[in-house]
Amino acid sequence: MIRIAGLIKQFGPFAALRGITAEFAAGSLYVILGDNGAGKTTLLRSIAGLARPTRGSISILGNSEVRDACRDIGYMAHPSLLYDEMSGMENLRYFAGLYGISDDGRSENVIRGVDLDPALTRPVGQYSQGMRQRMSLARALLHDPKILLLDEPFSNVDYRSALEMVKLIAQLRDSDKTILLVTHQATLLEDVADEFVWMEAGQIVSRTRELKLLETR
Amino acid sequence: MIRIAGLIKQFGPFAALRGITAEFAAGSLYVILGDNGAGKTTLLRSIAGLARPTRGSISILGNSEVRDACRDIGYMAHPSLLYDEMSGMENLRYFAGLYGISDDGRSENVIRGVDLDPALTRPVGQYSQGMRQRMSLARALLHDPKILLLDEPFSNVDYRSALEMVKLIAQLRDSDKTILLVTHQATLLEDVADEFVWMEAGQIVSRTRELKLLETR
Amino acid sequence: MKRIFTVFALLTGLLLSYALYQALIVAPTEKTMGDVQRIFYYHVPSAWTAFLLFTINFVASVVYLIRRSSAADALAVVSAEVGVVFCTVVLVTGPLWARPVWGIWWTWDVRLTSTLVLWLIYVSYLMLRRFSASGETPVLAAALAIFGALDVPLVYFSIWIFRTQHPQPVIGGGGSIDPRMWHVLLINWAAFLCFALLICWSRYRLEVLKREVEEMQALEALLQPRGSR
Amino acid sequence: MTLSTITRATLMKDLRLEWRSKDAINAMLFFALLVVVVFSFSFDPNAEESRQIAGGLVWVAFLFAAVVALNQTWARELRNQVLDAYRVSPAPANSLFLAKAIGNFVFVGVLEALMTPLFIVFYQLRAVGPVWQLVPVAVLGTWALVVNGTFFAAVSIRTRSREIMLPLLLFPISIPAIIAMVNATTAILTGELSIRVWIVLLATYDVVFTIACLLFFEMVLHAE
Amino acid sequence: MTLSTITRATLMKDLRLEWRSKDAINAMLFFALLVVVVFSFSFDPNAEESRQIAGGLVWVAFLFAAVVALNQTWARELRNQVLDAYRVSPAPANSLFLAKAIGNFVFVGVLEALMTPLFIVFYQLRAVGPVWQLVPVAVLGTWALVVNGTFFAAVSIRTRSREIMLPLLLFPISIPAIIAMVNATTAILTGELSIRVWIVLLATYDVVFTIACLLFFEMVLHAE
Ligand code: HEM
Ligand SMILES: Nc1ncnc2c1ncn2[C@@H]1O[C@H](COP(=O)(O)OP(=O)(O)OP(=O)(O)O)[C@@H](O)[C@H]1O
Ligand SMILES: Nc1ncnc2c1ncn2[C@@H]1O[C@H](COP(=O)(O)OP(=O)(O)OP(=O)(O)O)[C@@H](O)[C@H]1O
Ligand SMILES: [Mg+2]
Ligand SMILES: [Mg+2]
Repeated sequence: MIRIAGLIKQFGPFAALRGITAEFAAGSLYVILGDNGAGKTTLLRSIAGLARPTRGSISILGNSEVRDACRDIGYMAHPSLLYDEMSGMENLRYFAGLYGISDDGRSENVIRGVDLDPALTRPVGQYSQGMRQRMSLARALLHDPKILLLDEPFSNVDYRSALEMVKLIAQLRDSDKTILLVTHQATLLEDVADEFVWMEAGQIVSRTRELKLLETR
Repeated sequence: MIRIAGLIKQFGPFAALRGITAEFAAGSLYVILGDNGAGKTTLLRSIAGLARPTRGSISILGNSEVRDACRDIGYMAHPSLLYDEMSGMENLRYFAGLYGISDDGRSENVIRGVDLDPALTRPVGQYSQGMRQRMSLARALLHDPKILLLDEPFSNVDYRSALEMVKLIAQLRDSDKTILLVTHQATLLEDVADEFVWMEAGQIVSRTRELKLLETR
Repeated sequence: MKRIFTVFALLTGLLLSYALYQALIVAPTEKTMGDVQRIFYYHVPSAWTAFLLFTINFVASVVYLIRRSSAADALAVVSAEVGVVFCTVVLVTGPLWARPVWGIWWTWDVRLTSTLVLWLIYVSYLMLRRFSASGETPVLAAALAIFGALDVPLVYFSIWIFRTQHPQPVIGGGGSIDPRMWHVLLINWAAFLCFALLICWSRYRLEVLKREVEEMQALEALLQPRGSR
Repeated sequence: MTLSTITRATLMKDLRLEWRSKDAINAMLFFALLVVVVFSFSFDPNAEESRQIAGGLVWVAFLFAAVVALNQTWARELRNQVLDAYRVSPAPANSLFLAKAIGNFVFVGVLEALMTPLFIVFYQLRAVGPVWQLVPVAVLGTWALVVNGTFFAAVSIRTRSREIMLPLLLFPISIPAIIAMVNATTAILTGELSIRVWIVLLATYDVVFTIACLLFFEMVLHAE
Repeated sequence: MTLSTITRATLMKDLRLEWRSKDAINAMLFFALLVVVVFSFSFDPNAEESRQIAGGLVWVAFLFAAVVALNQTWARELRNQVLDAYRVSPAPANSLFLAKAIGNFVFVGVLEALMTPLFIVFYQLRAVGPVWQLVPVAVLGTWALVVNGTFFAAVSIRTRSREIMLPLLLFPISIPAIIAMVNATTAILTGELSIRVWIVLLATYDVVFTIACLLFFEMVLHAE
């Protein structure tokens, strides 16, 4: 459950978000669409607490301070947020520690969940781009957060795996999570998304149940 | 015109490319498809001269030494290959210098060609991901090379701009360039591609004129 | 090949024992320094052998850069490694000798310092090989080897003018040397050369074998089917 | 999930990446040796004055090692923006800070331990005062260098306003610690004066700045 | 598209970016300031004595500051793998090398220009010999440091733990240059001996290694 009111984010003179008010309910998958530079990433970063709103408020699961809810947020970004020098498993083991998860079973399961091999000893820096992307999703899912913020999870992922990912995400949605997913490949999610949120120039311009590519604009 | 014979690329004990023999003709757009880790990027890097083949040979426009043909190669990679601290125009101006292009007009045109504004003073590090991706394409097109190696140009690019890019690429193909394009969004190119090249585990497994997603495997 | 190696190893062993006998028993005792002086028979041949090996390293590196032959690279590694070992022997026997004779372990004299610098250069060469993350370590290493070799004359020259500005403890007597000592020294040197050759030979074979095994593994990996990842 | 668990995990990760193979210690030993040799060409180590300046000499060498270490402290966390992963996690900021500071302390400490015997052998140093006192001086002095260094390295990467010349910020703050370290070391080597006052100064400095760093680091880390 | 055009363009770009971020100059300046202060506390700035060791002092400070700067030389090119963009272009490798070397020469030169007055004030230095001779010594000496430093920084980015690797490779090779710089400076300050031979040595060193770097840099850049 995320509640955003009058959110404005400025970088110097440039306003990346210009007044966003919205609610996102639990158990739903919201697909955020919009042109490059529309402010999608900035919106997710604000919700994750990585960007401080210039004005407006964000409340997450009832916490008006984002930091208080950080245990419930899983965030996947454009960059991998992984150490290039460590293997996938080593990375997850370290991040699990940050969330107080001490058993390796969980990490292994998450890695298998994104269709990678937990036994891979190669450092992440030598993974292919798509493998890295999946590892990054695994990191976001690691602590089983109630809120998932996924920034273009399918980019660079092969078609077959993307379909698998969609299935995984649909399952997560069904286990009562709030999922905000930014993507440019909306057709992949046509059948599973609960709502499509269109952004343009820092604002939410429409929210639709059905996907109407290009026609909406 | 690219001719590859028996190309093998190994990273230590791991074989990323295991015997690739192929020809790519001028005036054609080849779309390379395959799972994550299939070796697509490694193939492009070998052709660009960034990875040295363990065995096998590559000849480009008749040059058996890749370096001799570098003036004719435009390469777009997963990372942006741009300086984060400089604006798009400053970046292009610098890279134009490397190719002996001294007038700014060309850079401006290329930037406009990918639907960005050459007057943007923001450094590239502050661009949104998709804008960065487009800028990266602009860098590859800058010196009007005869051979284009594009590694997932559409990833993170919004749907509308991706369609624009496809148009641009089709035009380039028609002006007699050899284009190798790696992507996971093959449907975007269904109508313009000349050939789909399927890779699997370091090998080319099939080349088809029509796109048959999933069915081929 | 194997037989020649064994025979050569036996011969080297014999020569080394004979040289030891010569050095400890036959050679005359030095008047002022006494028995400590016998370190001389190990100190000096080691130094000469180390110099020789470093020269081989240089030549092999140049050949590698021209021909890109794996054999030249293997020879370069081997000669640098063994050379560093012999150079270390010089740097250990030197202070052992200096302590009783000069009363100090170390002084910043020309010969001492230049040997130390030589050692440093080739250790840095080995470090680079060890730490390299590049697929083309041999190229980087060969470049460093050539830089190092270019540096050696400059090092020697600079230290020579630098340290002889002030009076320094003088090494040995310079001048004349008892012909019997000279004889023993030459025998020892011959023994050391054989010994160095022996180590280099086996180390070289090991290096070549290692590369062959790696190549085999790579080939095997090529032939086996693999998944995408 | 306490502060110390995460500190340990982070520290372990850093050390593991740094030491991936035991070659690392060889590299450090070699580095120490190089520094000693380089100094020997700059000062005549046999001269009488060398004992006078040895205190300064040794600390310049250590300082150099520290700067090399501090420079790379945060580089790894910035690549792929891993720091963001840390920032969205519930892990306390201070455990990250402590891990980094302790990591640098270990790194510089190991180098000091390696360099000291080398200095002694190569420069024929012989302390006139009580040598064991060098240990507390080194420990307190190194911590002083490292704690502020780690903090300011973080400040300089987090804030966009690089215009403020960082050295001009960090420099005056470090001066008391450096005066104390150098004077204490010289006092021990020459055996002339008591080092009590310097130790007290160093300890105070350490306590004050450790507390200050821990208080403000969270702010620095979560600054945009 | 000649070597010099690209060198100039690359150099300009680097200087502009450095001016914006001030990363390298900050780190260098901080370190050099600390060194001056550390030494000023470690011996009596008695004119006679300090003149003897000042040559060594100054150069050690500059050497270490240069290493700090050199470590950053290639960092910018590695982010987003921009170096690959250079490698696929027809631009000659050597123009990149020269640009980097000249850039570092400028940084270290600026640092020297800033530090020298400080040294003079802190240590009440007054040269007995002809002061103008310091200029050729500084120019030749700095180039010696910087040309090999740039080259080995490019080598060391191909290794694990790259920060520590640079001094490991650079120091042994630089020893003749260091000796020459230190001795020439001391000779000028004390006015005792001619510096002719040291200048010749430095010039030889510069010529030999500049040629070697230019010969081999292409190979290093295009190594995978
Ligand atoms: C402390 C470290 C020492 C080192 C690193 C060292 C190094 C060397 C080297 C590299 C050589 C061969 C170079 C040449 O032949 O030109 C050599 C030769 C020699 N060393 Fe040492 N040395 C050390 C100590 C000593 C001491 C303490 C003595 C005796 C007092 C000594 C006596 C000699 C003699 C007599 C030779 C042969 C001289 C000649 O053939 O010209 N060395 N040493
Ligand atoms: N740190 C920053 N400083 C200045 N401007 C910024 C910064 N971050 C983002 N912007 C600007 O804010 C706008 C929105 O950026 P954002 O990354 O949110 O876009 P996006 O919708 O995620 O685009 P994309 O689909 O390309 O990822 C862009 O114009 C971008 O240039
Ligand atoms: N430098 C390297 N060292 C070791 N292995 C590597 C290296 N680069 C790539 N690989 C491996 O080679 C394989 C092929 O990688 P490549 O990047 O070519 O895949 P790709 O087809 O481009 O995949 P993606 O679609 O995910 O980008 C992967 O398994 C990867 O882990
Ligand atoms: Mg975005
Ligand atoms: Mg790829």
